[in-house]
Amino acid sequence: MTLSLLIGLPLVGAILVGLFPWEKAAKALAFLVSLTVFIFSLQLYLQFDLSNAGFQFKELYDLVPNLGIHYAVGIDGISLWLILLTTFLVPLVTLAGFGAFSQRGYYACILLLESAVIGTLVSTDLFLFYVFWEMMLIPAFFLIGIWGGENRVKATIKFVLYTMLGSLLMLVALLYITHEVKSFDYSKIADHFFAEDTQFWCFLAFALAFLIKVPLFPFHGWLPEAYVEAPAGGTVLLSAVMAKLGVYGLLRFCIPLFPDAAKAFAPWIMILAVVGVLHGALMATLQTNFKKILAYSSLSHMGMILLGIFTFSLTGLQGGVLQMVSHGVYMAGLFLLVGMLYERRPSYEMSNFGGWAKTTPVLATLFLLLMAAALGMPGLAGFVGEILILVSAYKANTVLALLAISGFVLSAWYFFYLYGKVFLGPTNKKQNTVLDLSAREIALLLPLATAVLWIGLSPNFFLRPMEKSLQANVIERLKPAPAMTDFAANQRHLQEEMEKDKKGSR
Amino acid sequence: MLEAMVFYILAAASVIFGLLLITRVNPISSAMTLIGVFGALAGLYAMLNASFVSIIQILVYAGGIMVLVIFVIMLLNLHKDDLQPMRAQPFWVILALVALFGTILGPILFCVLPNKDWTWGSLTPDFGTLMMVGEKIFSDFLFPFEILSLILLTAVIGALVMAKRKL
Amino acid sequence: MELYPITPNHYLALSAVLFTIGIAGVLTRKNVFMTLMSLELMLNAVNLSFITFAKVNSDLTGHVFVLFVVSIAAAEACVGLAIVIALFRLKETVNLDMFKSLKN
Amino acid sequence: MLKLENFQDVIYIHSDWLWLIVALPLLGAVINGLLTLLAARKVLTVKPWVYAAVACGAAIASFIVSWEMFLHFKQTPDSPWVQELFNWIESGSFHVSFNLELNSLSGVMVIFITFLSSIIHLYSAGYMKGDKGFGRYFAYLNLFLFSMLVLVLAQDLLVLFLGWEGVGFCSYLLIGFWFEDGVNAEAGKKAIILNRIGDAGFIAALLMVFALAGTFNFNDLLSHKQVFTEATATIICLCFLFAATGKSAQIPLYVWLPEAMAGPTPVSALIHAATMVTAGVYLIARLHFLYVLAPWVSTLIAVIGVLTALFAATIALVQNDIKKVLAYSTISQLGYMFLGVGVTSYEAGIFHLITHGFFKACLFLAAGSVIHSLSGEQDIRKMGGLLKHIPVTSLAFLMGWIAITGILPTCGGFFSKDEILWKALTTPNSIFPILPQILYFVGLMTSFLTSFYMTRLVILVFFGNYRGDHEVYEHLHESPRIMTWPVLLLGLLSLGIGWIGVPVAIGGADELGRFLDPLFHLSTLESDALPRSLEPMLMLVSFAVAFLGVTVAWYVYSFKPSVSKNLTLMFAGVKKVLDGKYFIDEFYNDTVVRLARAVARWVSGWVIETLLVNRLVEWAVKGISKAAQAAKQVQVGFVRVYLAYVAAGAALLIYLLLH
Repeated sequence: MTLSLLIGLPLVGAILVGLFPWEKAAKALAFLVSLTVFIFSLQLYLQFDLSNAGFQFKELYDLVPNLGIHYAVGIDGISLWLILLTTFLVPLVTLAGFGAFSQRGYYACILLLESAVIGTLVSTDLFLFYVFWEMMLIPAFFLIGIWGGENRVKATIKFVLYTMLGSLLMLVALLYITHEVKSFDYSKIADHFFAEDTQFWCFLAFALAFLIKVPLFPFHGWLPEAYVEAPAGGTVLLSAVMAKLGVYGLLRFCIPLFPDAAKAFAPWIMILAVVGVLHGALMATLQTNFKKILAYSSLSHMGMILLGIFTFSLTGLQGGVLQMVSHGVYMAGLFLLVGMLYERRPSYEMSNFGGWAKTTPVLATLFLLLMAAALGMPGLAGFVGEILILVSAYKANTVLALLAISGFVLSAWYFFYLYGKVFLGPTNKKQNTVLDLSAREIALLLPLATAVLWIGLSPNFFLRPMEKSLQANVIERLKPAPAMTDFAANQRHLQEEMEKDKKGSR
Repeated sequence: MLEAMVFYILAAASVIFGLLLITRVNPISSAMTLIGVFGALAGLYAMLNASFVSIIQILVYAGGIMVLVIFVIMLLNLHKDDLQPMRAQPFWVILALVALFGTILGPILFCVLPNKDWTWGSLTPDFGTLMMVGEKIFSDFLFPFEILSLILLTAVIGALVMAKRKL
Repeated sequence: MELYPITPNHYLALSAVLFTIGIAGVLTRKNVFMTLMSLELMLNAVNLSFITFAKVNSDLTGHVFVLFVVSIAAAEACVGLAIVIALFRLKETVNLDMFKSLKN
Repeated sequence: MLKLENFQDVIYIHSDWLWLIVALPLLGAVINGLLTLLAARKVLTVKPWVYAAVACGAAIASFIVSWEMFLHFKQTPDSPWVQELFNWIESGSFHVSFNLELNSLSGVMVIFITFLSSIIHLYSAGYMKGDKGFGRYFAYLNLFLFSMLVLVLAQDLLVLFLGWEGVGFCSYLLIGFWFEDGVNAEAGKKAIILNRIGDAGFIAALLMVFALAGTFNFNDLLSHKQVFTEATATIICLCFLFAATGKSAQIPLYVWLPEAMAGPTPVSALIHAATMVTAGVYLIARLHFLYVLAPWVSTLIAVIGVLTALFAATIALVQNDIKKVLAYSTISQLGYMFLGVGVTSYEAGIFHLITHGFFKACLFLAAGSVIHSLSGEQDIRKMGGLLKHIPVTSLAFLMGWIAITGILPTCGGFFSKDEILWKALTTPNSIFPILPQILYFVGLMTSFLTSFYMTRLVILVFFGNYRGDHEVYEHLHESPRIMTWPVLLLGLLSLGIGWIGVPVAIGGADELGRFLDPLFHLSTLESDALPRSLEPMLMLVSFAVAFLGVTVAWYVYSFKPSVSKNLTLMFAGVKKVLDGKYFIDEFYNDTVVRLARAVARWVSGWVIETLLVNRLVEWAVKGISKAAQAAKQVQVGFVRVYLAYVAAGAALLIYLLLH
């Protein structure tokens, strides 16, 4: 029931908040709901069986029996941390506020998004997965489109078009493979062996949907505008949570379902990932808008994650997933801080800032800490994942790994440039009225700061639960199946078919 | 033999009435021909052991729906001058018939049907009676049947809303 | 196709002919009423094949379906005529060519 | 020649308290950081002395702990102390534990670092008095110390990297400490970015090391070193060298160090003497077993070292900012250390690192005291005759001067510099047989220049007449005791520090050398080119050179100021080049930076982002909307036509079904 609760609670919460008569208390209600969800989700970790590589907390109900659609949920070590990341971030986002008007709608959207994200992460039925995947788009659409900045409409349209393009192709492929397997059940599909052609095309269709969401270079056309125009809370959810779902999709579906195609595409994706790392970093150095710098740095870091994932080694995969979590944490922190800066001075242009470390020391210190994590400072969150990724990438492809290192240098360039422009240098007079972080803002940033240190110093805590699942659900599936097993699988399949026929005739 | 004669008479009637239907200037006369079609079809239904449906055909179609249509036509009270511009243009009608014959009817008549050798199934004597149809409806199709009532209700409300000048 | 005896094909052919006439009516007439009535004709043509196949398959589902179609036709006529009334009120005509708000 | 094969396993002694050395400064940093933030929020008011007490207490406590441990450790110098703190990263075959190791090298370094840091902490309490960022300053300082200690005590390359990056980050914070001046912030940024460029080399080397050896642990690497061939070792060592040139301010990445003077003077002392810049030398010494496999790289280190030494010394000749002179002298002295480790004489390199640490700290702190006395004046042209006004500071500075020039044999850096030069001359080079002589000669030249510019500095600052503003003159005062006493102590120590490594050749014990020898002797090349008895002779030579330098400078600047003017006029072109610091900054700006910017702007920003990513999509969108416009013509608006389409579709379906 835990997983259903995790999906249902925010959903019910979203409805309640949306209909809540008292506009001003909507935020408090949303915060309470998301906090409850977080506390519930801790149960996932506490009861998580480390020795079990498969799905846990399973639930299975029929939805449309004729078509083989089930309500089937379950989590493994891969989704565990992403769920916890989501439930951890949403209360902070709600507490941070940023919904200037129509509070109810804003918070309802956030809760709805949370519900959809969790649903996407726990679905083990492809149909259910697709439903949640698309459901995610709706609140995101409203978050950017209603509470966004000046160019929000253009940004929203771009975002939705890009995403829809990918997910429609995915739908086609999804229907194709479920038609072939005659089931929407994940494990059945995963056990099925697809022909080479099928793998090729379906991998492409699935991967496109996921890579657009990540986004991987060159599918990032929507990213700068969407990230900049979205309200701070929306940007946090976009970058810290939704981007991760793209990678999750690759890990959960693209690679295990189409292992041969994945192996064939891996070098190309790795090349694109490294190009993304460099391109994102270089673009970030060009910006004058600091939210855009963070947006492009996000592109760069996501490239790094994909680089790790597509090495298909345990180290790289673990590094990739860990980096997802840490990227989620520090990017969330940075975007929240950017939102707080924006509340103090409504601008993202660096030229409008300067010397803020003097007037807002706490804000500056926290920014510095999270920035250091983003830079890959050892001992903080970003480093561990990065080094794991690089080490395995080096084994997979030396040149790409060495190129990816230059992202490391460039990140120093743009981040210190940003910090210098915004927080250092002379102050101007207007600034005396600017207040430092309030107790509420500190309270919501402290968990993030703690998490950044925690991941950096004790990554094993995070690496251990995912190890078995990555090994069993990704790496094992990539190994070429011996001919006998194929034959046996086919035999079993035939037998099942026959049995079904018998039942039908009765 | 008798069956064949009846079939051809009814078939000819329905086709002729149908052609008349689409060529009349005045909608009232069209409506009358349509009722004729319905009647012929009801006869055909009866020949096909669909006694209940054939009665319904007369009752609902000819008796209900067509009366409604005629009412509305009369309600609008269209003048002859209004109707003239809307009369059937023989050229277009013939063109449409020829085109449709070439594209849809022809293939069906000369390609599809000759290749099929459907035969009549063996029927129980009470096939198509009110009793049998009722049993079918209220066992296998109970839920769709109930939904149907909802659709009708919706249609009624919709019609009201649209036709009424001010609500 | 022999004239005698009457096979299901005869009924189906008749159904096709009636259907074609219905389409021709809908396509060529500008009068809304004519269009509506032609539609009814098409529905009836389909009904005929349903009934035919019911007899071929000895299955009453076809009959049930026809009943449903009749009900839907009733609803359709009801709403359709209401729309005609509304449109007539708006445009003072029942000429379909005058109703082209669908374009732009 | 190499004795690597004789390597035998070392016995490790488990220690439970090594963490204290590292933890104390960290604790200090955390406490001070929190106090500062709380005070900034006006939650509580903190008296400045509290910050100072916490920070100095942490540093001194760390020193005492490490001293205590060192004394114990010294009894069995062959068996390093190890503490396994926790498993840091564990993923597949990737396994890194956070271990600390106290061996003879790290032991010496820890003592040296904690001691100097403690003194600098104390001094800072006086120097920074009244500064608004007092607490923040001490928090950074302690963090700096912590990072450096982690770097030194790490048993693992990755943990070392933690310290390595931490040091860089803290240097950013401290150099840009007075961030309200944009120049300082820029200097900090420059430092960290150049360091980061070097760090890229570090990471690359890490990857290669792991790919080859599967471990980052120094001891495992040492025992698995057969996996490194000469080629791989060369590449890895090159990468590490690149990183080291970043941290230790060598060619080509040295340009950040002079600008790092933007920070408070004690910070400069800390960066230049105890932490940060020594990291590069330490890294090479720590990885001696790799470098000995790569003779090409060792040679390159020696060449880089000696070139940097000469290069920086020449720039120092014409600098007019007291701190800049010292900064370039640091670069130059670091060049010596590189020369030492480059000729595989790691003890000599470390020896010079220590002596240099003492006298450079002394010089910087004394310079800070001078600046403090002169209300912030740093230009030596506006000083002069300060000896009588601030005698204690002057005395300390003069002691540092003696130590750096080596003018007084047996004092300060005399032995260490000499050791390096001796090793440079006598270690044969298999690649360029003539190189040792060149290295020695250039080293001597640098020694001459060092004496010259340091003497110039001393004369211009402390002798002659005061040339500065009248207003400053009136406020001229000796610094408070908390500043002068540490400086004086450092001065005395820097004179005597050389005695820890008196060469055997002149009857000394060479304690440091013997202490470090077990660690390095397998990696050190035999220097059998010249008999050991020649060493005293060469000492005399280098003394003579240093003496010559001092005398010439004294003559030029004290007795015949006209000579210096004439010299300036004669070599106007040369001076211009030197004033412009060989225009290396400009060169970098015009090439590397511009190139990077151009690539970012044109390749990334325009070709890829605008054309490929955005334009392409926009064109696609335009194409689609054009197509949609065309398709719109089909929508005539007449219901009947739509129905005809339906009929056509039905016809099509029938045909499809028929086939």
